[in-house]
This record gives sequence, C-alpha cells and structure tokens, in this order.
Amino acid sequence: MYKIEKENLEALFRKIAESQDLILPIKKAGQTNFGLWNEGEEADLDTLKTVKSGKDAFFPQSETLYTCVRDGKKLTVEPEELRSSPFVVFGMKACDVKGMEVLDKVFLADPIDTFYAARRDHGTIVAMACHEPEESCFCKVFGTDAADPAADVAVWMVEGTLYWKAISEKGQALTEAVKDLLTDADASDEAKVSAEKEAIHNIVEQLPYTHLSLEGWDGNATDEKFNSPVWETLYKPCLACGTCTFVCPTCQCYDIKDYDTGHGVKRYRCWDSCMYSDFTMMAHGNNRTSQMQRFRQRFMHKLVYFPANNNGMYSCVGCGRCVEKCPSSLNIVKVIKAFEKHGGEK
Amino acid sequence: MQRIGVFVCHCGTNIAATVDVKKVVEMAAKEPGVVHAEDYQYMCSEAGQAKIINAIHEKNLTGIVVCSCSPRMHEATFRKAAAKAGLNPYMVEIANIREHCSWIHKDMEEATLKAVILARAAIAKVNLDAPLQPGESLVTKRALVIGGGIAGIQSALDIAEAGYEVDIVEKLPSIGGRMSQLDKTFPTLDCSACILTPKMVEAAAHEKINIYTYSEVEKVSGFVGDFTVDIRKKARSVDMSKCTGCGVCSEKCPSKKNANEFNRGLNNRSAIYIPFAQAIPNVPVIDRENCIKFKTGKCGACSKVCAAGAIDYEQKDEIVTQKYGAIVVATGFDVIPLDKYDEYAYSQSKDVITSLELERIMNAAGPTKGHLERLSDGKAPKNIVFVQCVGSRCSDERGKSYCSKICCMYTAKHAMLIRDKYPDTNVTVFYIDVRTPGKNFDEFYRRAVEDYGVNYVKGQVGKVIPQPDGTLMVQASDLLENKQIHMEADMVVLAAAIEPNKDVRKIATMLTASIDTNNFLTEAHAKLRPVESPTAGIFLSGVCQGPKDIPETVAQAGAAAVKAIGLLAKDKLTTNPCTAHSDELLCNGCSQCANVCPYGAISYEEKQVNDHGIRETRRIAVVNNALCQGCGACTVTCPSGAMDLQGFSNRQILAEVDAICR
Amino acid sequence: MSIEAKEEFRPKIVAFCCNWCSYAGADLAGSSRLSYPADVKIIRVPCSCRVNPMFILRAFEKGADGVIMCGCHPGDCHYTTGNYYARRRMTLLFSMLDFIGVENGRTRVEWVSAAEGVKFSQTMNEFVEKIYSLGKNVRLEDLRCRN
Amino acid sequence: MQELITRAKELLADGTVVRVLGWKAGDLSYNPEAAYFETAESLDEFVYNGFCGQNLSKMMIEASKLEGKTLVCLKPCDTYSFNQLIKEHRVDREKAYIIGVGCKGKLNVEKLREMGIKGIKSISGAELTDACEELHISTIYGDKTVAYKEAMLERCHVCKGKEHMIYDEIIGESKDTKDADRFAEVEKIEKMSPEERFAFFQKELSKCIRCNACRNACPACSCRKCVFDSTKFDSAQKANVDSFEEKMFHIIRAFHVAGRCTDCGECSRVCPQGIPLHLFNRKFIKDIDTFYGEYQAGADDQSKGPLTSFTFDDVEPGVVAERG
Repeated sequence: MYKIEKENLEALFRKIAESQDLILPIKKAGQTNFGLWNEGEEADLDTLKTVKSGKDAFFPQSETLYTCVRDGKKLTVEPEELRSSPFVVFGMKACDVKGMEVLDKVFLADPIDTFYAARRDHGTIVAMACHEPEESCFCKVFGTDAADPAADVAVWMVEGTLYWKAISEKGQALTEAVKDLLTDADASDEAKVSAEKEAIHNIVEQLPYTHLSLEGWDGNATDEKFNSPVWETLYKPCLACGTCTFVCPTCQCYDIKDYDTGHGVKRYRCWDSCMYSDFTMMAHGNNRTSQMQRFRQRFMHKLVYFPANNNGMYSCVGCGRCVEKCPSSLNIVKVIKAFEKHGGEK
Repeated sequence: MQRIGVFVCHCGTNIAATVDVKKVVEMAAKEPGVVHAEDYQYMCSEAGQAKIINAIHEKNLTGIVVCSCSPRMHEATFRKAAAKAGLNPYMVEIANIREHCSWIHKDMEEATLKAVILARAAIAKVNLDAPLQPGESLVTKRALVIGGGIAGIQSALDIAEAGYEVDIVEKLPSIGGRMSQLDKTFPTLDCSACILTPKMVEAAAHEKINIYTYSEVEKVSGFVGDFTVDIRKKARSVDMSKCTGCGVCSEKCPSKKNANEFNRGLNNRSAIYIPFAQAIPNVPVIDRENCIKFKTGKCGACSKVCAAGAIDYEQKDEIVTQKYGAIVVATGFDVIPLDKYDEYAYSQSKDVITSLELERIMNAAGPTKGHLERLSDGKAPKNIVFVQCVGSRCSDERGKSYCSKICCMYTAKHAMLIRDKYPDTNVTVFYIDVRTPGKNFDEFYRRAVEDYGVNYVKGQVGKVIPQPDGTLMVQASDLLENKQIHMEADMVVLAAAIEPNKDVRKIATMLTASIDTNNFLTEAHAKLRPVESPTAGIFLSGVCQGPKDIPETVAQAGAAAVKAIGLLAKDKLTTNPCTAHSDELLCNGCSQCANVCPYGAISYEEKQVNDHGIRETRRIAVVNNALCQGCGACTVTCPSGAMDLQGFSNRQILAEVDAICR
Repeated sequence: MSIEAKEEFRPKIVAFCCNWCSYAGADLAGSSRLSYPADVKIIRVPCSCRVNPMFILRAFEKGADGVIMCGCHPGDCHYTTGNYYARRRMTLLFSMLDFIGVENGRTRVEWVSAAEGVKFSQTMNEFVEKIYSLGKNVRLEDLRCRN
Repeated sequence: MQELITRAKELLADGTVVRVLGWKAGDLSYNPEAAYFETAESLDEFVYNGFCGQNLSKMMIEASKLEGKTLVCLKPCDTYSFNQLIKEHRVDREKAYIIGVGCKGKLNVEKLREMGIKGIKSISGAELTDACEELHISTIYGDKTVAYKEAMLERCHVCKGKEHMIYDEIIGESKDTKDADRFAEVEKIEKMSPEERFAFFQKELSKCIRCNACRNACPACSCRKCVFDSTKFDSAQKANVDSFEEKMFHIIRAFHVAGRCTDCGECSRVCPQGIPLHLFNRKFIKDIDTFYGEYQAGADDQSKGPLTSFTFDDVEPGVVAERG
C-alpha cells in the first residue's frame, strides 16, 4: 500500500493526465459529475455521490457509431474508431464499480459490444471507499462493501491522506507510472485504513435501508411478481421521466438514431429509458402501452429478469441515486418494500 | 422516394446571362430523387411545357421542380402543365432563380451557386410534397339577412332581385330599423319615412323575400355555402294570418302606461301594440311583461274586441330551421347609454335629450306630434344648445375612441330645421371639429351657419346645470375666443355616440365572425375586402361594420349583396387544398389553435381514437377545409405539432432550411 | 471589417418571406434590379405567422449565420391578423436568444410590402452587413453540421 | 393534516368523491409520494407536510378520465396550474373536488445536502401545524437545526401568494414566504454582457442529461406527444449530443409554455442536475409583462393567453436589439 497527501493530489492528477485521459468527479455549476480533468478544473472527491454514476466513461450517454458521407448520390460509410488509448477513471465508488460488473454481463457477452469492450480494455478504475455513507445508500443489500471497492486500484481518504492499494495488473501498472509521487505506507497506515473500514462498516449498519430484505426477489419470481396488483398503485406518481435510468450505474438500454448533418448522416446511439413512452417503439406501436407496464418493466428487469439470466446477479447495486433524484420520490427501495408489505399478494 | 424532374429555364438571357444554367442542371441531377434534369430557353412557352409533359410520361416523374421566374408569375402555368400530364398539380415546386437571383446578382459564379442552392431547396420540398385535392362543397341558394333596417332591407332586395331566396330576421315586431325613427334626412331634408316606407313595402311584397319579424337567430352551424340556422320566432300572441291590422285591440287595451320604445320612451303605448303607423307587418304584438292577461290571468279585452279572432294567448315560440348559402349581417346600431354623463344632466333634466329623441319630438308621429317643445313643461324652447361628440372621440372608458361620423351632419340638419320652423329660437352648437366629408355635406353645413344663422362655437361643454326656474345653465369654453361661456338654455341636445347593437357579440360568436374591441364586425381586409367578414360566407352590411350614414349604408348593403350573390351563383365551391390539418393522435384538444384562427375554421369534437393500441375518447381539433385559408397561424400555436399545413408542412419548410444551410 | 476577411467568411442567411407582401417585395426588388448579396436565400411561407421558432433555431443549428423574417406591415396582413401573432412570437424568441447570449443582431423582423422593393433590398443589404460584422455563428450551431 | 384526513373520509363516505389524490408517507423523513386513496383505511397513510412539493394538478389530467370525482389537494400555487388546465380543456372541473391546502413553503432536501447535512434519520418542524420557522434534523453524524427558509424551494421565496385561485373548500393555514423579487435573478443575468450570459447558460445547460423530468413534471407541458418525441419536426432527440440540442430543447420547452406557464417552479424542483430552469420561463414572463402588460397564467380559466392575442400597437421584435 502507498499513500499520498491530499494537497499533492493535484500533482498526481497532473502526472496521470500527462500520459492519458483522466476522468474524475468535477464540480460544475454546483453539481458534481465525472468529467475529463484538465489543469485548473475543480476535482471534487468529497461529494459522496456524483449525480450520474461513472458509467459514462465506458458507456457514454451518446456516441457516434459511424458516419455516412454523401457526395451527390454516392454514400461512403466511415466507421468510428474504437478507443485505443489508455485512460483512468478516478474516484468511482464501490457501488459504481459493481455497476460495471453488471454492464460487463451485458456488453461483454456474445455478441460483444466492441465500443464498450475497447473502453473497458483501456480504462483503469481507481475506486474510493465511501468515507461517510448516506441514508439513501443500500449497497450492502446487494453484497457490495462500501469500505473495500473491488477496482484496479482501491483508495481510502483518511484525515487528509489518500491511501492507495493496487489490486489488478492494470492497477499495478498505473501505480508504477505514478510511483514517484507516492510514498510507501507502513503498519500504522495499514491500521488507519483498517479503522476507516471498520468505521464505514459501522455506519453502514446504521443506515435505514441496510437491512432491506430481498426475499422473494429472484429469477424464479417472474409470474408472481409480474402479475401482482401492487404495481397498479405503485406506479401512479411516476412522471415517466428518465432520471432514475440516467443516474443509474447499471441501466444499459440505448437507442440508435440518425442525425442529418447536411452532408450525410451520423448514426449514433444514446441512452434510452424504459420509462419513456417511445421506448422500443416499433412501426406497429409499443409493446408496453401503459406507464404501469413500463414502470414494472424497470424493476422486474433489475430484480427478476436480470438475475434469471445472470446466475442470480441483480442489476441494482444499491447506490441510492434513484432514491435521491426521483422527482416523485419513487425508487427501487419503495418497490421492494411495497411487496414486502403486501406479501406479494395476488 | 419521389422521382423528380428538374427543369431550368434560361428565360432568354434573363437568367442565362448571370446563371450558368448548364451547371445548375448538372448539380441538380446529383440530388437524391432527381431522375431527370434539363434546361430550356423558355420553360413557360408551349414547347417548354411540352418538355415537362414529355418527361413526366417518359420518366414516370412524381415531382417537378422548375427553376425559373417567381412562382407568383408562372406557378399556375406549370401546375396546369403537370396536371395535363396526369400529375397532381401540387407536386410542382418553383425555384425562383430570376427575381431572387439572376436579376440581382452580377457575379456569375455567385449567382450560379445560389441558383443551385435554391434548386436544392425546391427539390427538398418536392421530396416531401403530397398530392393535394381541392375539396368541393355544395352551395345552398338562399341567403339570410340578420337585421331588418335599411341595410338589411337593401341587401335583401338586391339579392332577391338577382333571383335568390332571402330571409330577413328582425328581432323587433316591425322591420324599418333606426331609419324609421328619423324625421328628415341630410343633406336633402327629405322625409325619412317617405323614402323608407316604399322600400319596406317592396321587401314585404317581394316573392323571393320572406320576413321573420319578432324573431332572433338562435343557432348557426355549418360553413360557407352550407349554413344551418335556427331562427326563434317569438310568440306574438296574435295570429298573423287572421289579423287585419284594424288597431281596435290597442285602443281597448287597458294597460296603457308602457314606455314606447319607438319614441325612445318619451311617451307610452298599450301592452298590445303596433310599433308605428307604417310598421311591416301591420300586425300588433302583445308585450307579455306588461299585459294584464299574462300577469294576472284576468282581462282578455283585446280578444273580446278582435273581430277576426286573431288574438292567441296560447301561442308559443317557434323554432324554424333553415339552410343558407350566405349570411348578411345588418344588425345596425344604437346610441350609447348616457347614464354616466352626469355633467350634461341627462338623467337629471327632462330637457336634456339625445339627438335621436329630438328626431322623435320633431316627427309628426312623435310624442309631441311634431311640435318642438320642452318635455318638462311643454313650453317652446327659446334657446337650444347642441353638444357634439358626447362619447365619441373619447379617451376615457365611458365613451368610444372613434368618430361616430353622422353627428356633425344631423346636428346641422336639426339646427337648420329648427331655425327654419321657429326663426326666433336661438341655436348654438358646441363642437370639437365639424366633419363634413361627403357630397354636398359642407355646403349643407355652411347653409346652416350662413343662411340660417346657427351659432357654431368651437369648444366643449363642461357642465349643464338645471336651474330652479327650469332653465339649464350651460358652462362651456370657446376655444377660438379663448374664454369661458355661461349660457342659459331651455333645451340641450346631446349628440350621443353610436355603438353596434348589443346583440352583435352574441351573433358574431354564433357566426365565428371576428369582432373588434368596439364590437364592430371586422372586415376580411380593411381596404380590399371591406364588406366581407374573414369568416367565409358572412357579409357585412351597414353600421355593424363601422359608423355610416344612410347613403353609405345603402351602398355597402348593395356591395354585401353583390358578394353574397357571387357566392350563391356558384353551384359548388372549390376549396384551397393548402389548408391546415390536425393529426388526431397528437392533438391535445387545448383550443389554442382555435384562438388564433381568423376564420373560425377550427372546431372540436369528442372522438374515439386508437393511439397505438390505446383506445380512448379525446377532444380533437377539426379543421373545416371550406373555411381554412391556409395562413398557418394555428400550426405555430400548436405545441405538439399536431396542426400542420398542407403544401407548407413543418417538415417541408425544415427541409428547405436544411438545404439552404448545408 | 476588412475586405480580405469578407472573402473568407461567406455567411449563410435565411429569409422567411410571406407570400403576399414580402415575397412580392423581393420579386419587385428583382425586377427593379436592386441588388443585395447572394448570401440571402428566401423561403416562401404563406404568412409570417407560419414561421415557427423551431424553423429559426433549425437554421442556426444547421449553420445559418443570420435569420430574417419579413411579412406584411401590421394591419395589412392578407389573413388580417397573422403578422400580429408573428410579431409577439418573434419578439419573445429574439429576447430569449439574446438572454442566453446569442448576438441579437443575428435575428431580425422587417415588414416589407409588395411595393417596397427598395426597402427589401436595403434591408437585406443592411442585414448582411450586420452578419458580416458579427462573423460566424458559433453560439447556436451544431458542430456536427460544419463543413 | 388530521382535519384534512377527516374531511377526506367524510367526502369518501358520503359519495361526493370516489378517490383522494394527495400524498402518502415515504420511507425516509423527506420523501412522501403522490398517491391515490380510495378507502378510509388507506388514508391512515396520508401525509401533508413541507416535503409535499409536487404539483398534483397535472395528475388530474389522468384522474379526469376516471369514473367519479377525485378529491385533489392543491396548494395555492398549484391552483394556477389547474385553472390553466381547465382553460386548455385538459382537466374536467366537474371531476375534481378541490381542497385548497394551506402551505407554509415547501422544502428541498437538496438544500440540506448543500449545507453538508447527510445521513438524515429524521426531520421535524415541517408539519403544516408547525410554525415552520426551524427544522430539526437528526443524522447519523449528529443533530442539526436550520432555518426553515434556508431549506425552502426557490419558488417559495418568490411565492405568488396565499390565495387559492380555484377550490371547493380550503383546509389549513398558509404563510407568506415571499422574501425575494421574482425577477431579480433574471435581471441579474440581463445585466451581464452577452459573453457572460452565454457562458452562464452554457455551463448550466451542459449539465442537462435530457431526462425530461422538467418536461414531464410541468403541468403546462401536457402534450400527449412532445415535439421532442415525435417526427413532426425531425426534432426527436433523446440526448444532447451537441450543446446546440441543450439550448434547442430548453428554449422550445419554455417557448411552448410561454404565456401558459404559471411559474409553479416544478421544472427547477425536479431537475436532478439542479439547473435553474425556471429562469427560461421567468424570462418569458418578464418579457410578456413588460411588453404586453402584466399577465398571470392560471389566475383565471378564461382569458386568452398573451401569445394567442395581440394589440395593434405591440412592440416590434427590434426592441430586443434596441434594448442593447
């Protein structure tokens, strides 16, 4: 393990940014989101949750797939180049990293999403333990340890010092590259990190959602949950906006659209939301015609369909962003609790 | 995808001298959808049009772009040519490369590039063109005239003379309107009744004219050429087919103290009455509010004395439904109420009267049998003051901002008549301006001043104060002499502003005809279409459109009639196909489009829709193609884009924008 | 602005003209041979009230440097009231564009009658001059549409 | 609140209404959600406190399609939206039984987070029966007390007033919370140079993730299908691929509700990125007031909106350039 003082972090960032893109939480107009770090940018490692998770470093909100260039009646197709240079994402949290595992299940399964795979290959994740988890967090429910993120490098911020532990090969390579700026951690430092971990675990135990039960939610619950009357009342306040989807670290649905540039067409993909009325709209219409069905789809997918197809892995990581951001105060926890209360009544 | 043919015109050298026509052809041919491109000396010539027709046949063209002069010049020509070849004429677009390009640019390269871009825009538009079919609607050969005053009578007579059926609806028991209340008319001073009565008789006798008096328009539906109107015939309580008009019933009626509307309430009439001697129809009506029989159930005097047995207390309102092709509005005017003008003591003194009341006083059939006398004590007035612009050209909310137009002239008439008949009466007129723009008008006014010695004072009357001795103290300013005047008068006559009849707002709403802030009906174009409402099939006659004197009213009534005749002469109406259309799946039914439609072409219906599997009843905007003129105001007001304009659709205009900017 | 710079920058200018007055005014400018720069391209619409703010934004998106809308003089609208609505819409739209920092000279409304060929030409000359002085529209374009 | 529940139960019992649209207690101290109640028992979960910020008038569009009357709880500012929806035939007045609920300012938990308050366990002082002067917050990391006003939504600082514009009855007291000028923020921006204004909006709008929460929460944005979801203008966009699209979306969003927006502030309340979206709407309102005379959308359910009316002597669009 290594360590670096907080005031030297800027130098560390500069060092990393010399050779590759560095993406980290940046505060802009009062909100903190992952963004490309440049000299002078305000890195914000204190905010526990960025508004969006860090998933857009690997699966951006929009990306061009290819470009058609028109010359008279002739069209030439120019493919988009895949990511070929390394980059670092600094400051993701354990839940965000867990979210990447979910995305991997989707995008790295056959057929492999080459755009995503190229970014995964070239990206190094430096993840940070959650110093002070909040009431909206429920990562423990999904088996995530907020104190020990499973990334390429794990870091802990304890009393003005950042402790750095390389985990993967990529993590070690990055450590090598910035080693000049790091100092070796000794036994007392290890003890400080252990104490921090314990403190985090203690807080997590006190969080209101930590003991949420997932009983009854698994890949076998399809019919029972799908047909439950609970949805009929649950969805009512849903605005059908995409907030929950877009702040979620695991949502992976996208739409493919064309943009007419005047000289041709850029075909791009962008995040889509299953809450939108035009989600998977086809020529004949939509297979989910009501907001209840769309609402149900989102949670059924996260808690039933996804585990059914992925050996029991839920596609929720308990980051609590939807809890904080839903304009109608709906969220996955309320859904789980509603079923608990009604005992999955039919 | 369309199969588009592009035809580039040289226009001799008009275009070709500045635009490289061959280059335009070459570039246009590269555009998607273009399967044919050629140029020619004069595309508008027979030979040029033949080229278009041939290409349509040979290349199976589905869309045409002609790069030539302004579409205002030859769009119709090329559309006809396309139609000849069996192509829908609305599949033709024009790129204006003459007026908008070759004629204003000198540099050939620059002009050519611009011509290419204009061609691209037209190609982009035609790519999204859809064949349009003008609609047709049948015309009902019958006209409705609302209002039976001189305007309505004249319009009805003119339409009837052209051979069409006309119905006049008059809400009062007799036709005749405001003109029947006048004594003499300016500038000729002939008797109003003498010239009006023959017209009334003519209308009543005309085989094509049907008069509904004591009736009101209740409901209007439909549109130009095909209106359906419900007319409420109010119960007269007298059987018109039996009544002989002998008048005994009125004489014997015990309820005699009812204000006589015809004489502006200056005397009384019985509860069963004929409004005036020359009334048409000459049939009385029972004023049920004041009839003792209706109030108490006891009386029946009129029934007892009626030899013809025409009195029918059981009579009920009747609704007549009739179809019309055209509607003429001739609802006329009234004078504004003067209850807010306490400074003139109108409500305080019986001797302060309006000019219209003076008309009745001076009329032989009026409350004083034509003797000029004070209503308070019956004495002959020695000093009479006329006050002009009472509520006209007024800046406060009590009055009207406009000039009532007729007051200057009728006041000169009154002054002259009084001075003529009662030479020892002093007449003073207070005015802001004297406006006499009409044939023989100024001469008439000058006669009043020069030959009849009427005292005209430029200035406003500030106050009229009733004196204990029964006279009136008039305080005024003389602007020319720059002094205050205190003048004693025996009678003050106020030239009250005129305003559209109170019912006009209700009628305009039924007709979806627009109305201005003063409640005058709006014309389709202030200069070029002054007798038509923006709502097709509605024509404006008389003062309902704006203040007018009698000759102007008659002239406008005739003009409105001609427009109505022009409509009725057609068997079918062809409608402009470039109209708005509402997409029922996108429409919110919010009514914003109807709020901006100048033609009342948008209505709403509750409709069952199937929106991608969601079946529900929705409020949906429906555009009447016969009324829509295609301005597009609704399309921009519509937030969802449900409302679009055929021929100038949102996507077409955007495609033109894209083509120009790329 | 120097002549050299002018040669480099050729603005794209879209002019929406109502069919009844302004388009005819442009025709008159043409038949009177009253020149204005070729940068201006006219789109014919039935009435100024047909011009949707989305059309104007679309023009800027696709790279227009200026957008001008011409209609009948207030009071002379062929459809009686169209330009009154258009006037309110454009006033608000232009004010909003100004508010978000788009140069306010890039948009303009001018009432041009069918008889005002001279005014049409003058207006276009002035407007083009203004756009030259403002330079390329970079605040309201979509970069994907750049040449 | 008890009074409200009792009255709701009465109206359910006597058949005046068949359902109640109000708020249900959440699982955290600050997240109650809008809910329908159809039985007296279910009303036990009913809450109404400082965190019940959502404008329920938009939900009445759907409720108007249901059988029978719906009792709806509307705050003073929500009633403007309801009036506007009546005007646009989007809700059915006959299907609504409106209880005008009192309001002492609505709270925004984000404001507490901005103050560094986290790990919230409970919040007290936000009930309508409280004085609403102070909030007591108990957190995992210690207890905090903050002034109620400090945690209020922006819109409450420029409150339109305590009066309900439309209602069947009123329950609960309201408090005047206005302590700022409605147009101060707009004026501040107007005073900046164009470059500064551009930079300001560029920065704010670059946060937009096109989640459509602003649009979907807005009672005036009640189109069955938004132009940004339809092919009508080739404007269907799901993401802000270029910064132009951010501007396009927000300008048109505000333009489409110009003259119809009641300034209810929902757009800013729901924005997950904290973009001050109300600035767009308020700029239009300010312009409308200045150019065409003061107009408050939703103050009545009849008047023609400023963009569907005109006067002959309206200002010319050139006024924008003249203003400099």
